[in-house]
Amino acid sequence: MSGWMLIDVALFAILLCSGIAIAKIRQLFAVAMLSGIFSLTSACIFVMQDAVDVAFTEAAVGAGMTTVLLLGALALTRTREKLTPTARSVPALLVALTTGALLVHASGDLPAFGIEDSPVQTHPVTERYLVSSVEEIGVPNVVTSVLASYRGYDTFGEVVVIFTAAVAVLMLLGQRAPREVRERAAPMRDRQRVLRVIAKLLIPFILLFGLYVQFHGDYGPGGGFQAGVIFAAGVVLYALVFGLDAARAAVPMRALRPLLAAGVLLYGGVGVATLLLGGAFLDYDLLAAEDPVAGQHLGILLVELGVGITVTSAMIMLFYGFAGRGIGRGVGRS
Amino acid sequence: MLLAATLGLLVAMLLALARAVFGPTLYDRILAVNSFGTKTVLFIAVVGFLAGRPHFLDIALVYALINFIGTVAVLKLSHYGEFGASASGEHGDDL
Amino acid sequence: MSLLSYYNYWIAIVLMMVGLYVVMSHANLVKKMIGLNVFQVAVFMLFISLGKVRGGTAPILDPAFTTYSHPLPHVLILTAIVVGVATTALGLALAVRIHEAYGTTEEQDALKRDDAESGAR
Amino acid sequence: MSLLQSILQITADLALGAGVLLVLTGAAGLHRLSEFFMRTHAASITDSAGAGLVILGLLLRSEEFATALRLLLILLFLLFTSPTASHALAQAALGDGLKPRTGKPHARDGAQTP
Repeated sequence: MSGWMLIDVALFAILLCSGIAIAKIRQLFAVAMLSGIFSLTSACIFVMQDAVDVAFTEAAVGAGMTTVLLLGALALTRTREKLTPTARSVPALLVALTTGALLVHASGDLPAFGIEDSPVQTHPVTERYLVSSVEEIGVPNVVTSVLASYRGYDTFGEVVVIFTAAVAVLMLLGQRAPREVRERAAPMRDRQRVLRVIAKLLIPFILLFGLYVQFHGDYGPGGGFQAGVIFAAGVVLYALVFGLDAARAAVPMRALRPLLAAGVLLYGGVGVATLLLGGAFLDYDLLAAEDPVAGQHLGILLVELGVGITVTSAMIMLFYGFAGRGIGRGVGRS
Repeated sequence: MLLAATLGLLVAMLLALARAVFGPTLYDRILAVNSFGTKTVLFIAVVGFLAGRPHFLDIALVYALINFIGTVAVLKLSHYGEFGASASGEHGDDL
Repeated sequence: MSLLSYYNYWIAIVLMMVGLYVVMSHANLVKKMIGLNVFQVAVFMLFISLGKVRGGTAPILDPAFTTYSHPLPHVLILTAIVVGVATTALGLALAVRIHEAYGTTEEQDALKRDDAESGAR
Repeated sequence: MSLLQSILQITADLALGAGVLLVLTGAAGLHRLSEFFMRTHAASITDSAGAGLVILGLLLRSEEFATALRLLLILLFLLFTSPTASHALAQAALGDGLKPRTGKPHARDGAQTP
């Protein structure tokens, strides 16, 4: 057993423990927090398996946004679930065990973990991505070139899905937006000052970091998806510390709605532009005359910008949706 | 040395997880999750050096950031029961 | 040997089943979404481990390295994660609306209330 | 390998080892101590001294300026956020009626508050 494998095994043990704890614990607050731990651990495993971009996204999205949204939903619903009756749990357990056994049996047909001549690695597309992409696209981060160029069409679809989901959540939760504002006396002592000062100090740097991730995605882990979530996280922090109304004044809904669409339109617009230039949809080679690589760079930059804008506004809108629904009911504490 | 450090951090993560699972109060869990997050930041940093590609430290920075925001979110929610409350509320002064 | 070359997949399968169990057995809708998330992460892990090469490194090209893990699973999963949070948010929004309409997020209670209302009519 | 380099290497290893040891101490404290406010104390060992020493150890190993800069940023970020988080957490717990146990070890009034 090598050291790497020991690390892997330890991470898997943590992951399994937190997974089982998620299934067992009935206080949903605790479960939401454990799911944060679960996400962070799985992100560590992604780093161990060389998927740095995925780890980046999982940490920002899975551990960050999902936890915040879960907490937002818990604030609006019950925070303790009922005991699961045996009549339900035993059949479910049987089904899960059977399915698991079948899958374990089937996993024998998968290539052994990490071997070099698995179908994934010997497929001709591997060579294309890892070797030819240097001349064709000239971006060191292969994940970015595959995401934005080779499979740009696919990514466009994903961005549209995010757009649709944000619109749907807005339709479900955005109706009763102006909740009653409870009058509150000004605090006598400002004991939250530490949090407020630190947040004020950090938020500009968080936004700056988001921009860095957005534009450094060609050379390191990062890109539009991650940057969008980090940007949104900055706004979420602002809303948490200074109140939702302050955040809504700073980043108003009427700016987010057009932005949500603008990102998708920018992405699609690049595709239409390449069509008008006489190429295929999202064929960036034509964007710069005589220099396909420069065209690819420009195309990837614009497309990632579109992704970033849509993801940022979608995430902020999701947060506003859940936070704005709050009617001020008390939450049972564990 | 780096490998030993990584394994040490993993043991520490396991201990923090145990505290997060067993509680008993909500604040114990929040504390454990926050501490777990700090340990993953260190873990990612050390593993970057172990793999010989230390310029992936951006990921560790994201972890630290998300960890902080998550803690603030949980505190806000457990304290007010909603996200929307502004900071200067009736008991807004004791967070 | 077989244990060492397949354990990644098995862990992913066990986690998938934990997620499946939560989705099937628990009646609370928010808990169901969390279970779905667990399942989702397990699928991601299965995908990512298919792209890994032993001795490889992250697919960010650098003259110092020659072996890289396959970037395609990374791309697919990266987008899937963000789409996953969008769909999770949609599911949670539905749970919130169900809670507002029925006063409960437990599946059974909501169904019971539906039955009672249709019976009274 | 010059003398300076080996000194650097040894210092880096020492800092890393001491840091991980402190992180482990903090985690053990988090696990073993009997009450919330004591546990915050244990957790803060991880956040301050543990994280600081681990990052110092890595800093002495890093060869590029960009890596060192990122490590320093992480350290700075941790030094800003973890005390803030602990402070907010302890304030919230105190406001919620959790009392730090003081004086005699038998007085367990605050520890069991749900």
